[in-house]
Amino acid sequence: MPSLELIDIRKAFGATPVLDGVSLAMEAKEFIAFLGPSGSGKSTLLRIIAGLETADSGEVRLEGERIDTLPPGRRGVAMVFQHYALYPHMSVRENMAFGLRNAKVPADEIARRVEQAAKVLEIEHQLDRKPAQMSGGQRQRVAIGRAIVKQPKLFLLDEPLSNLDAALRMRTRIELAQLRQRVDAAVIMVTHDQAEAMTLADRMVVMNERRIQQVGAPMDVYRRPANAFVARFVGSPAMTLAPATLVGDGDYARVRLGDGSEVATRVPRAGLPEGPLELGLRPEHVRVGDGDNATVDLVERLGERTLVYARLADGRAITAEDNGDSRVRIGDKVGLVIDGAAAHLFGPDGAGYHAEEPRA
Amino acid sequence: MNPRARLSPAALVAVTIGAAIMLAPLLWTILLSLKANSELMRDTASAFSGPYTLENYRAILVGSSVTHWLLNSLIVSLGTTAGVLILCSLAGYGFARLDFPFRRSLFVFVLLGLAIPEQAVILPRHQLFAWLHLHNSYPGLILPGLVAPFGVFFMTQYFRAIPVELDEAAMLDGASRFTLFWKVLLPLTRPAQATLGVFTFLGSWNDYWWPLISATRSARFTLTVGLASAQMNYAQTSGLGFLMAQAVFASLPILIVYIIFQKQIVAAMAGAAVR
Amino acid sequence: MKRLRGLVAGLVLAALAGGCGTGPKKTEITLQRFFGECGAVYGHSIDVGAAEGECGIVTTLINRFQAENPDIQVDVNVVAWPGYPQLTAQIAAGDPPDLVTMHQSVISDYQGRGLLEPMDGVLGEAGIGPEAITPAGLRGVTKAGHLYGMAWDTIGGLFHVNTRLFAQAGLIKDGKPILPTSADELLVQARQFKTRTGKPYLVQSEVSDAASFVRNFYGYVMAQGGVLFADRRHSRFATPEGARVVQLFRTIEQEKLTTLNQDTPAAIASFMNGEGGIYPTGTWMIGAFDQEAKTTGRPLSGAYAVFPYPHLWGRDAAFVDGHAWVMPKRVRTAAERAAVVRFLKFMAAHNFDWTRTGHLPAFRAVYASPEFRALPHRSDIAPLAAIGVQLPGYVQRQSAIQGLLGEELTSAVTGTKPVERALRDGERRVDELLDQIP
Amino acid sequence: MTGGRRDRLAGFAFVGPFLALYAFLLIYPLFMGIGLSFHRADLFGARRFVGFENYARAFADPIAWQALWNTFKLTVLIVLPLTAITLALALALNRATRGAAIFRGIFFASSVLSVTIVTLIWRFILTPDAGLVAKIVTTLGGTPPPFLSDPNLTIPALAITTIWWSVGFPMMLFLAGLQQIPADMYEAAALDNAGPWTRLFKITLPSLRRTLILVIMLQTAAQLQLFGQAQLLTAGGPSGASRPVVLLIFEVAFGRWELGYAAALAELLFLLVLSVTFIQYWAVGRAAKEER
Repeated sequence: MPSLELIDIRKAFGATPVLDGVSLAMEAKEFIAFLGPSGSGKSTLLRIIAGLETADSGEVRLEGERIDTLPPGRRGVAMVFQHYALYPHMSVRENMAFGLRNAKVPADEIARRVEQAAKVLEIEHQLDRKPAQMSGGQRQRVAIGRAIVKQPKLFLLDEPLSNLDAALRMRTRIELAQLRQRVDAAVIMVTHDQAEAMTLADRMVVMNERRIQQVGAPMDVYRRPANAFVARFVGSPAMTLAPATLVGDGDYARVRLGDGSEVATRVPRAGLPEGPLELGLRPEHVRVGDGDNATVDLVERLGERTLVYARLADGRAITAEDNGDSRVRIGDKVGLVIDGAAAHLFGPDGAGYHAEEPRA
Repeated sequence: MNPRARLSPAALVAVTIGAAIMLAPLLWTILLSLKANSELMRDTASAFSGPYTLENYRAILVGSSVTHWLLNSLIVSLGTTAGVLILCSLAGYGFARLDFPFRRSLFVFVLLGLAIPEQAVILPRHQLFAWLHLHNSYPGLILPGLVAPFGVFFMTQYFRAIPVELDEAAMLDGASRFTLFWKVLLPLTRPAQATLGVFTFLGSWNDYWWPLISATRSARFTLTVGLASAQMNYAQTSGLGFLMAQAVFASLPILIVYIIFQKQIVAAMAGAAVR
Repeated sequence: MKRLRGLVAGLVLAALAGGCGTGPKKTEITLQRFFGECGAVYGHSIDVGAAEGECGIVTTLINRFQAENPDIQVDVNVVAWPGYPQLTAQIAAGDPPDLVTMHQSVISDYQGRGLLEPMDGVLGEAGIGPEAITPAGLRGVTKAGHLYGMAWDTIGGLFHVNTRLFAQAGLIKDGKPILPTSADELLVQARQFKTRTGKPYLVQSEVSDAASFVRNFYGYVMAQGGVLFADRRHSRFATPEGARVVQLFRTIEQEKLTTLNQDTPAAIASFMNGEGGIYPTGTWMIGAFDQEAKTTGRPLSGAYAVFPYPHLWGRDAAFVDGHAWVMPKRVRTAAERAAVVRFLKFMAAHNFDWTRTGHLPAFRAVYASPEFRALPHRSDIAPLAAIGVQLPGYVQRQSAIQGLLGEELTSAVTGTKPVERALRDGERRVDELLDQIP
Repeated sequence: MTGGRRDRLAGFAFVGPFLALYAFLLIYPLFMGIGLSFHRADLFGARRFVGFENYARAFADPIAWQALWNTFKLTVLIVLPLTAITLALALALNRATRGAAIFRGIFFASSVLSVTIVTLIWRFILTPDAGLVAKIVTTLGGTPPPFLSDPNLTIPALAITTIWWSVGFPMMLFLAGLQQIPADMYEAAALDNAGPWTRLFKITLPSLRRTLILVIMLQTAAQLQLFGQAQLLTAGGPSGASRPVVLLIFEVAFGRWELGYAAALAELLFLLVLSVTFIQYWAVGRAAKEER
């Protein structure tokens, strides 16, 4: 049985549409990340699932039952808020028990669930503290604990890591990954951080401009972005996109860039649309070599590899990768070597065309 | 102006003199209250030296209405405070969090009330309460104090400052509108309640104009009205020492409350100021 | 918050319990009076004979009535003198007391607006006929042919004299103080008094006490045959008669022949402490001053005498007024009415006790009684009843007029306004007020 | 927010009780009062429409003008010293020491007393025969000033009493304002070698400007409505020399029974207070804009 189903969800705030017919089906126990820039509608979608917003039209179903007509507390979902939204005047224990009390769960059952969740989250010694007496990370765990005790069918995580410092974020990411193994429920996480989404999610839902742009497993999305937006948004540093014109003929497309250089791709020529194209290159497919076709603007040394932000002769910015021990310096002239076999092409409408997968 | 620095000697002297001016009248009043009336009749300077007596205080307990007025004042002030806190919290929550037709216009309508002074309504209200037979009653004394547009404004602002995420968390926790208001948001407004409560209580405790014309029977006199009548009757009463003893007796409860809760009251006042 | 709620609930319950605590069969009547609050001294006393002063006597009288009539619950409402704004507020609120003390001069204000009950009936039931009441008292309470109050006394201004200081000033003849017979003489004697004793001739309460200036003004203008109110809408203060009176008091003030800046308590204390020769104030102080004079070791010991205002112009005349018990219009049950009747009967029967304050009785029988005649100084002040004059009955809002005119007279006497202008302003303000009466 | 229709009902349920009382006990009487002011009316129900007569009377009434002038004098004599004193107190007592806390407690204490008690206390400070001032002055060989009966002294007497009574709250407002000035501004000023006076005039006072306006306007609105002190301490005397407008309204209504005229006077005072309120909003708004 599918877990969550969204059927043609539409929503507008006044005259401003925010969701234009969003549909989605989740597998049981699936972890899905809604990824998108702010204003893409991902948070609104999450809030519609939670019942904090009402969709103008469409249906929300959870394990077959229609829930969009139910009040938030009866939908069988639990949410971890971006700023945790812990009740400041209640102790940790009361925070976790509050929802269960409202649901008239017997007191001993409440106690059992709270203790258990606290143990899992390693906050059993802080149960009688007030949120204000805890660190950010601890509060985050309380917020998660509050969701766990409800034993929901679906967890909703709203930017769960955005309020943590870098170190804590890494740790919590791991904990979230472990957590999802333990809970018997599906999870939706909203994030604008593609790395988080790629690390945690079974599938990513990339959203932009009120619509779902692409749904797929992280690496599928990374390798075969459905359009220019997804290509740019997923992956860090972002894919370089450069205007390109189709030249010559053959089974695979060959394009010329602004500086006159040509790239032979493995994108089948058949099916490519008329009109201007863009060539998409991930940094790992542009290597620094000898030559002088580009000027280096910035060098980012990451240790195991080096990112080189350079400029072609026509001024077009392009991101390339070099070895960790690269000696390239700002202002150097370098020769960039493009791996045309890994290049993507994007049509005038932004649609992506990808290199033929090598058949197994 | 380093808050941690000590006062300069000149400033210390000035502040000390100021404090003396604040305290001297109170001490003088206490001294007068401890003197026999006949002695004061001849010269009040006799208060500077003994013999002192508690006779005037004994007289209060025996045959003065002050205790009764004190009770009336307490009933009226506590009733007003409780009413204002309830009404303003409800309305503040409603305006801050709920969506209903004409919400904005109604809020502006309430804000207009901030500019209406008591003088503009007190005479017609006296007529209105006469028709309703509300004079000389506790409701008659409490009701006008419940109309506190400032309280609604203040509570609305305070509710607005609470993150909406908390409401949402509570809704997901299955809380009803009322549970959300009562168990989650209202406890968070305690500082605001304290501020508004202190203001309302003091305002009601010290109100004079309205009880003067509404509570015209001594059974319903509040302290202010009762002591005003005692003061104006002074020429014909049991004497200055007794009068002052009444004043001290009547001030004691609120002064004691003030001294005990000084920190909270000051914090509450400051709470209003920061807004 | 919880504790607060508990407290409020407790208090409300306590209040309700207190309100309902009285037995079910008692008839409740509310009396409203001025004369001061002295529960601390006389709160539970019913010994009328032992009480002193207006406040003490009226308190013990009411206590006694209460004790003798256990089936009646008397709620006493003590208001600050004169209590009219409060009474007005009560009537406007539709909740006036059953019985109220009122100056006879003020009765027409309320009677004219239909706010008082005619009392011929209740007085008849109490066995009090018009023939029992003194002419002055009858004049004071009769409006439009009906009795609108039970007259209780006649009050007026008196010269309370410190004879020891008078002797020091050389103003004693045949053991009696020499009082002036004209305005000029008054000034001469006052200057002499001041020179010899170093103290002011007069003790006056000038602060927050417009009434005393107005009493002096009314009395001496009427003594000269002046008309104060031409008709119900027009006052006449700015007359040569009026100016003469005010000028005299202005001169006294200017030459500091009087104590200055005293309110009533200060003036009383001043006179008792022997700081001035004459305290012109009402009948109500006789009891207290006499008591002081009888106590040894006091500045006033054995040195007190009292007289009606001296004749300064025209004929002998003194502005007099009186207190009365009136019944504001309201719904009363037969039992309440009966209780009122009993109260009035009791008060009438105890009119003598009341006259111990210094007031003249309102009942002829008391006048004639030997016990009244035996009271100190009563023969000295007896002429007051004969020479007493009152304002015409058509003058309404006398209480308010007294306030307005008093302000102007104070201005004139203290010199903030020329006499003429003050009187004209007073006339204008009073006429404006009279014009507003429906 | 969610819930649509349910919210609607809930909304009215929450704001309804207050709004009902508000409309019935404030707005309705407000219009009733305006209506009354156009009538010749007494307290006992007599009503006759007279148009603007009561207003015309008010403008021609020297007593009303006197009361207005008194009110103005009282307001100025109270608000200006009160503001200066409380500002100075706040500057002096804005310290974390225990002594400062005690002083703050002392200066605030009088605020909890009721007007009746304050006037009772001050009557026996100021009255020239029995008052504390009189006793001290007499001991020093002087003549006590007749605070409660000299037309030149009654208004100052009321002002002194009111200031003594009112120092607490404005002081608190200033203290709260001072707390909000960021400490780094002073640190920066110290690095710029600014002396204490420079810091006071260039940092503290400009930062307190909104509080200053707030205090002045709140106090002005309050003192324009001064009533109890004048009624109890001087009875408006001598001869109205210390009678403020509200006392006049009280006397006209309950002493002279001229309800219509009293209502007209009340409306005029209302307009005055209203204009002060609007000036306050305007001034605070402007100050806020300039701060930005």
